[in-house]
Amino acid sequence: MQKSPCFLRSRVVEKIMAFPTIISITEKELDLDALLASVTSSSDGAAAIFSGMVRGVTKRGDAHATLYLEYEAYTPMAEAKMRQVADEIRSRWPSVEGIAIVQRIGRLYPKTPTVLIVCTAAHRDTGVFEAARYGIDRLKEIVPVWKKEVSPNGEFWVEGEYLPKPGE
Amino acid sequence: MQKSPCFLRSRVVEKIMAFPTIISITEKELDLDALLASVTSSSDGAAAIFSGMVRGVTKRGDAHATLYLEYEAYTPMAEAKMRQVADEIRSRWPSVEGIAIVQRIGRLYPKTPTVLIVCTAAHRDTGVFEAARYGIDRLKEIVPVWKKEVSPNGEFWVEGEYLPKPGE
Amino acid sequence: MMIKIMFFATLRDYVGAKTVELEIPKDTTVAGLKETLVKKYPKMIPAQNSMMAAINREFAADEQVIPVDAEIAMFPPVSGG
Amino acid sequence: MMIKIMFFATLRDYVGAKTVELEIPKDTTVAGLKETLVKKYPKMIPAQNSMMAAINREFAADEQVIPVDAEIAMFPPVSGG
Repeated sequence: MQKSPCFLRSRVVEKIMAFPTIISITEKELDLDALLASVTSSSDGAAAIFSGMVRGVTKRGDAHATLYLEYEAYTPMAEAKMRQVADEIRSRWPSVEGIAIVQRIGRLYPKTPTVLIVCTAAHRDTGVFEAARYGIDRLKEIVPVWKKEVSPNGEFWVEGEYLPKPGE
Repeated sequence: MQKSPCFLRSRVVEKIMAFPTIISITEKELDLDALLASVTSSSDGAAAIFSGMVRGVTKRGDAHATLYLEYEAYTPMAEAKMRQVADEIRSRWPSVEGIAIVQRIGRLYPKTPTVLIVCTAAHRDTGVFEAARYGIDRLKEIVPVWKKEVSPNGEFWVEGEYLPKPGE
Repeated sequence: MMIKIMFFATLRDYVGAKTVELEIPKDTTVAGLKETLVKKYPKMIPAQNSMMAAINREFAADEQVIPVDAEIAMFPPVSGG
Repeated sequence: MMIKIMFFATLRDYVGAKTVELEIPKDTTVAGLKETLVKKYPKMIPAQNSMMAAINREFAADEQVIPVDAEIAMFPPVSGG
């Protein structure tokens, strides 16, 4: 089959337009500098990033101390749902270019980063902060990851509150 | 002079309450992981971070390509104003704990991070995203740093628009 | 038909196993499976109103019929981040 | 009195020097200094409405009198980030 030059050109454009998406569940230490670099394109001038850390001392609500958290994931579904979160971000904020969503699992001690959401865009005023905020909120709703809290007084599973709708 | 135990106790509390503030103008490569670690306290569970990068390709407004940016700073005043931005953040968002504001200067090529704003807090819903956004907006208003853009068509100084009020 | 169910977090603790193989009638719904499980593992009772099922990595409705050769997982509301 | 002025960005290019030492009358204001500079360095004319002065690392008003031994800097609107 012969392809017209015009068809070829449009395929090239498509390739240029495909901004990077990095999704990962990992037991390794998170490397924010490398992650940001890997989702940055030449057209990006701004990145909004969220990092969650293990809180060793909690004051709000049921005040308590935490020795460590033990994270586990239903990995294949978690990665599929993280990809869905990235798609939802892009449909709500078309200005967002690169996206990284990485959840660390295993035993994690206070002050350790546990999750990273990175959204890049050409400019900072096009929703990139809201996009990163949406990313972490949504991860905490639909991505199947759980944490067990181990405190000086014993251990218990933390349970979320959100009940996703079928197919959500 | 003898100090009462109560007085001593209140000094200890003060020391515990002093969350880290890191302010820096540097020519060195930015290390976001180290920076985040250095402003994270045991009571922190969330960090909102802004990173600015050199945009190699600009589409908005006067579309153009950039070979590199040359940053310069009036360093002692810039560091004083960055400290002021940190103070303004804390007075507006008392929930913010650690703050880092770092501006890299010198010759910086596309995709390179140029500025980092990090705000940590116990929880993500207490204004930490807004605080980081305020930090970068305010830095671009009152911190004496300038960039010269070097493009294939020549070079020119980028000029801001904000005129700070006396004493601001 | 035979199904294999993966359990996570509290549910794994209640069941005492990461995976369980089970014979269920054809056309069993998610709700039916939950009932069967709670009968078989009474420790699951406190979780019976909040436990969720995923079929082939999608959240499943209670009325959904469990298809043949499905990947089935059951877990409490997520708490990652 | 003698003052030393630091210039940054475009202003440094217009003046052709990073710092300039200048004799000014006592009680000269920031506005007066700007006028003197523009006369001395006509290349500064395009910047005369936007140029800013900092005295002892604080943004200074046009009517502010320049104190003795002050650290003085002049620059265009900032563009960092």
